[in-house]
Amino acid sequence: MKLHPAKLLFLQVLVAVIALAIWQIGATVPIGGDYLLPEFFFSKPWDVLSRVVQLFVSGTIWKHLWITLTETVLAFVIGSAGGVVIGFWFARKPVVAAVFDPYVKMFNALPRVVLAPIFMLWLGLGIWSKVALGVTLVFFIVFFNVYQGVKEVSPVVLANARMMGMSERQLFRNVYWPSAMSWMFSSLHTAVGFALVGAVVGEYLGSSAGLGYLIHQAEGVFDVTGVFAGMFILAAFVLVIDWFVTRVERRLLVWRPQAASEQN
Amino acid sequence: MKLHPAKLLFLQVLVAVIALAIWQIGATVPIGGDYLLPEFFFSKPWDVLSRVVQLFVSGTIWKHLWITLTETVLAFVIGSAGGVVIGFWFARKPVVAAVFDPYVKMFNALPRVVLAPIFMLWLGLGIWSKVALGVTLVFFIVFFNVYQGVKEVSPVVLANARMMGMSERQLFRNVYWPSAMSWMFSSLHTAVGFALVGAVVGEYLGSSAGLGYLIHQAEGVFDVTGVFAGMFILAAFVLVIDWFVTRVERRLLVWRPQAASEQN
Amino acid sequence: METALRRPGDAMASPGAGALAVALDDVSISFAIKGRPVFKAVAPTSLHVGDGEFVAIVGPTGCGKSTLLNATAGLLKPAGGRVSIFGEPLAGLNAKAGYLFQQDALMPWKTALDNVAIALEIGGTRRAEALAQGREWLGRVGLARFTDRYPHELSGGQRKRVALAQVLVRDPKILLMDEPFGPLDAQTRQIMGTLLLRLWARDRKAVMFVTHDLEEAIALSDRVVIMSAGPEARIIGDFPIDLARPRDTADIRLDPRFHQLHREIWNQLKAEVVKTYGEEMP
Amino acid sequence: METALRRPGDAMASPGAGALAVALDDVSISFAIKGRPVFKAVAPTSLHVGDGEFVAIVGPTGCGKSTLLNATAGLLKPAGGRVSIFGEPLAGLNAKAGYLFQQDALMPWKTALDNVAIALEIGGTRRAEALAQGREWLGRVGLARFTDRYPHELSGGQRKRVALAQVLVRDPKILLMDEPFGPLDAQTRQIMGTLLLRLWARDRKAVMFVTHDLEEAIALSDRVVIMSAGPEARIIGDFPIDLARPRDTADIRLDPRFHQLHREIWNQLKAEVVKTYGEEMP
Amino acid sequence: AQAADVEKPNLTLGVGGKPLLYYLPLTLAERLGYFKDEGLNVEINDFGGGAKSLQALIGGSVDGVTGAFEHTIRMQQKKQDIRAVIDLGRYPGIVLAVRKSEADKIKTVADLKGKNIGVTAPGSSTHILVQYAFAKAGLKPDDASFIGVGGGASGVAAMQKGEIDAISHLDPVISKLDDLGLINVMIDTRTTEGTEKLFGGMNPAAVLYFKESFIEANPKTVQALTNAFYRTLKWLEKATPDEVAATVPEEYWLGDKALYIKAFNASRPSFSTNGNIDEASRKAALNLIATTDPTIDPASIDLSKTFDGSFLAKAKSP
Ligand SMILES: Nc1ncnc2c1ncn2[C@@H]1O[C@H](COP(=O)(O)OP(=O)(O)OP(=O)(O)O)[C@@H](O)[C@H]1O
Ligand SMILES: Nc1ncnc2c1ncn2[C@@H]1O[C@H](COP(=O)(O)OP(=O)(O)OP(=O)(O)O)[C@@H](O)[C@H]1O
Ligand SMILES: [Mg+2]
Ligand SMILES: [Mg+2]
Repeated sequence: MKLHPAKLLFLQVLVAVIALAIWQIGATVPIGGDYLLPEFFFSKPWDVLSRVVQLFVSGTIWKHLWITLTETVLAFVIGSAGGVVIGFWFARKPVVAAVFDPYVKMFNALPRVVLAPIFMLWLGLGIWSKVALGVTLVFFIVFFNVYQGVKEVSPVVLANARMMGMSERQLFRNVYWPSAMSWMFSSLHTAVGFALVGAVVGEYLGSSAGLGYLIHQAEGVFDVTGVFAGMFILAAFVLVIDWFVTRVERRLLVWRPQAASEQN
Repeated sequence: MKLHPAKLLFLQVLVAVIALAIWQIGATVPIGGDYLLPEFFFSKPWDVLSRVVQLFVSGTIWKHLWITLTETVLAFVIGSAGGVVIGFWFARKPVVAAVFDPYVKMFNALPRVVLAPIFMLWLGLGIWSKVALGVTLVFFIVFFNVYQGVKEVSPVVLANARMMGMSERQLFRNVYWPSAMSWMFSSLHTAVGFALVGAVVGEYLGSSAGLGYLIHQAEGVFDVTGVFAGMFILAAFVLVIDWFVTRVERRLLVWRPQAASEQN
Repeated sequence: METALRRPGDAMASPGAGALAVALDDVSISFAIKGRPVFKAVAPTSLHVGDGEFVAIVGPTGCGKSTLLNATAGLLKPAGGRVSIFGEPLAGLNAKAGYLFQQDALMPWKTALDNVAIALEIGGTRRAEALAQGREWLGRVGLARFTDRYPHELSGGQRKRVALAQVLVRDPKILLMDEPFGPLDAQTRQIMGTLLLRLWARDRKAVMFVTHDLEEAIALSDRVVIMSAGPEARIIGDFPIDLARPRDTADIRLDPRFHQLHREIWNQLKAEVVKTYGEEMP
Repeated sequence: METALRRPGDAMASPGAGALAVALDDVSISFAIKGRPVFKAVAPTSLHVGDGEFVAIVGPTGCGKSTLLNATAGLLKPAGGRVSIFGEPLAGLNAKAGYLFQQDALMPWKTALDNVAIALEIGGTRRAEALAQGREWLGRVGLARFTDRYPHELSGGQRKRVALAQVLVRDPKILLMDEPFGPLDAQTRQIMGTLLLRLWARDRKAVMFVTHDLEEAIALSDRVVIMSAGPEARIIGDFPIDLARPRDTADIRLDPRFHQLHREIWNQLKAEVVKTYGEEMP
Repeated sequence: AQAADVEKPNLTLGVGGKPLLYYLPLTLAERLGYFKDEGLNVEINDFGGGAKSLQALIGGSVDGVTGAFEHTIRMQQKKQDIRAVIDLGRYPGIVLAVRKSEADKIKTVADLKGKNIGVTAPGSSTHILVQYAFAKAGLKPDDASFIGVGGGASGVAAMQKGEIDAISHLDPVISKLDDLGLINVMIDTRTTEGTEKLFGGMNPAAVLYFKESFIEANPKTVQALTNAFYRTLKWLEKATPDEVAATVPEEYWLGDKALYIKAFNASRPSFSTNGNIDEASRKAALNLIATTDPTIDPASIDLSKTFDGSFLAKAKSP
């Protein structure tokens, strides 16, 4: 059931084309007197595309893109590192985990939008307040998965490693870490998106540059085309980061048997 | 390493007391001429607590709480059901997964704040536009984990089940589903918080009731005490939902050997 | 050695002899290993198992016995050759076969009883009926008191017996068994062997039985097939067992013919195993 | 039967006999099973293994052999009784012991070589040295050509041999081995047995060796211990093996004393196994 | 005032930040019970900003909006027929202030060149006002860097941390900053003088607007709402600060009644007294956005379609 890469690409493009066609029709052909996707809210695909091209051609986008990239990568790296470390720590110290469990869950439930002023107060208007927002999203996703991943380590493999005399640290390196890896990467794929969301929402709530700023500005003057162009760039952008994550994953998980569902 | 429940509770309360003490000191004792947690941004714990009590005593909170609860539960249920179904579907249909993979990742990266007007357009101002926001958060978390969970099914157990002649449907019920369960619950714990975040952010961006509305109102008039009181109620609230999730989890995962890290 | 492969009385092993349950013709199996040349586990090999025939497969560890069963089950696509089941070329899984895996393959989230019952339920048996039969089978393998245990609460030998019940309860036409009695003590082995033979005698299934215990192979089977050490393992011996049926798996070991066969096969096998270690042993 | 437990020549089995590597005194083991009465797997039982003594443990499947090893390893807390290692009460894991598990316990993310080398590296051996020794050990167990395979790319018997190398390379004072040669063919079994005996003769480790092959038990050990069928399994037989050392694991089977011992132990074991199936077998 | 026979007694109004003084008449009308008196049952939906409330109107989730007058002009450009029926605020109520420590260096708008200026959001009215001032002072729109600081406490935080040199914002942020002694006011469009100085006339800010289609379908409802707001404006004209403070919910007091009254007093002149938007005011508004947004073509805007004074006229002479 493996697809030929060219065929795969073709199908992917086909999906995009169909989606764009629906969009175009919804925005321009009234159905029962009403537009399915009114232009005021959705713009038109062609306008959005030409705006994207224009943003790149005129070069204004680069500065914003660069800032958002920096924030996203920082949020992603700091958030996942934190999630991994604290996740492991909690998993290995059941007492710590039990005591802090309710607090972690409480923090996870705080709406980040409300926290923005506090981050600004502490971290200023620069990139760090946006990074902080991203971190609060990324951290919890990674944390919960790593925590669970460590608890799912095969008891027999663990017992064997412990009988070899591994110290806590060696167990971490040789057992917990590799075993929790597929959990970790699963959460990283979600986290990439959320890191970007955090950065953009942060910019949206207060900043002087970045994709979120661009989108917010466009929204303020009801420039939906601008909003969609910004979101489009954003989305394309996350694919690039995810591609890197996938590469690292492939590299680190060579030892896996081919996934059961891919066999045969 | 099991803690006595009473001792555990004591430690948990201790943590809360310490945190509150730091907060109180930070808000009232200047350090080097500056407050660490200026009252204007952080209020004071005692004020927040008495506001919470007041909100409950006066009874104004119930209506808001009820609306937010409804939104959260709906977002959680719909989002996780969608994540589970689509996650399984993608995991079992590698071609579908390969074709849609980039689009799923793109959607995951769209800032929900920007999507709010579109949801309002489609779903109106009622609870459904808030539910939709929550769903877009919950869905992706659950989706990625279920997708990965299915792929991690033990190849030998799967081969055995297939040799028994199980149909795709039977495989789902008897193999994929139970096997992906611990992945699913791990993601549900994260998702509970995000369902609430989605609901509250939706209310924050436009509504006439709900906890997010309360917080937004308070924020607009610099009523930090109100903001923190709202967040506090929110956080307490998520613990209740999580408690339900944990109960269901315990019930469904009786077959597990005691987690490796809890043994000995 | 050619004579061992084509004995006069060995009609069933030759192609076109009518009802062949399993026919592996020139099947070869390779594994792709990252950054290494392809590993040719099994060289082109033919093996025919007649309907109702009990074939035991022995060979040094790592030679390709499990691999051969996997190919017969349809879990592994051979690199070359044809696999036919009752005359039909095999496409996808082998629906006629029951497979007892070498590794633990029970569903950890089901109790012993549920693990056995599900094998019937997926065929459409009602639950109550499936449970009753499951309970009966667990009793037969000596686990009547362990029906509601989860696999991790059972000993290695107990898990294997649950798996045995799981395969036998379905009553498949072809039985693929990979060291089914490995983790059992000698006594239990014999009891299980007798159980298997009784079942087999009733409706004459085709059985491919992998074991390391040559005595067991001889005591149970119609034919013992010997594989050479891998890589590129082949079938290098094919001995019909002309002991009378029905057999008592314990008493048969006292039969002089048994000893003669044992010695004969053993000598060939030994030579083979030594090859594996030939250069490598200290 | 009491005489079987306390034979005159059995000095090492009695407490206070000096250097005892492992002393299990009145150890009992229970498992809590949800919604069921506690399952008493092992009734209060004593077993003493002298320093340098090779004890084989046999018993019907599911009687509690693995459980007993787990208790000795410190992986399982006994419900009652004391476990002492070289005179010290055991607290936590048994650092002096190497344990070959009945189940697959290799790290799936490490190659065969890394799985063996890591056992040395954690003790502080430099990587190059650990790899060299790992390679040597894999050669000894006949896997020189499989060093860079991941566990899922190995056959069942190959994985077991990697695990064997992993345990032996560390050279522990106490060896706990749970059916180490289970998935190996008879010939390889003997080769591995000889390898183990050679190693043991060199620096006289204490060995607790669980097996279902009574011949193997007699051929290798100083003492064969028999467990009764569970639940509440006990040690019901303790036979010193007075065969001369060094032994050739193949030739020794021709010794008449071997056969005498075999018959003696077998009779007791058989009675025991039948009990397990007593009421249950069809 | 008539009652009962309105077409749509249950209706929803949108607003972007109800507690803001900018929208005080809305809260007052609600609290004084004037909607009820008109036989209306009004649900007020609060949004994350003015733009979102307008989007809700276009999307059909709310029936009317109290928002900025400029929206009606912008929407005309976007082919959406939106009309104001009554003015609530005569002046924009926006204040441009500089940080005290910089006050001696920044004396005029021209001195803001190259500085960091906080605005509520990029593209918002606070941003546009500064750009207008820039245009008048001969600066280009990107001669300073504009930082969106949001509506709430973030503006205060940014000023406290010294991350912005000037701020263009609304009450209560301005009053709070003033209270903390952090700023010097440079342009104050809460007052008549300030507004006239900048625009040379009035410049309507908060208005009540509807979709033209809604006005057409529900004239009595619109009339009832206009009546209620007109009555509120009249009440507000005479009310003492204490009466106002007593009318709004206690939570709106910014945790400090004195500060609230101070803010109210500062904003007081900006509330409309007669609800009318005259020709000159509309021109001034168009001029403002046309100066700062090159995509707006002033020639194509029909200002008569931005304000429908007929309801106000009826409200004045019942
Ligand atoms: N997935 C795989 N990838 C690469 N090589 C494999 C794979 N599976 C098996 N092999 C190799 O193929 C050969 C045959 O393996 P197989 O499991 O069939 O042996 P076996 O005869 O069943 O041995 P045992 O008696 O030890 O179970 C072995 O050398 C093994 O290393
Ligand atoms: N975790 C557990 N929970 C409950 N019962 C258990 C558990 N582990 C083992 N048992 C029971 O304890 C008894 C002894 O098990 P053990 O694994 O020690 O048997 P064994 O002698 O090693 O058998 P085998 O030869 O089959 O490996 C068995 O009846 C088994 O069902
Ligand atoms: Mg095998
Ligand atoms: Mg065992």
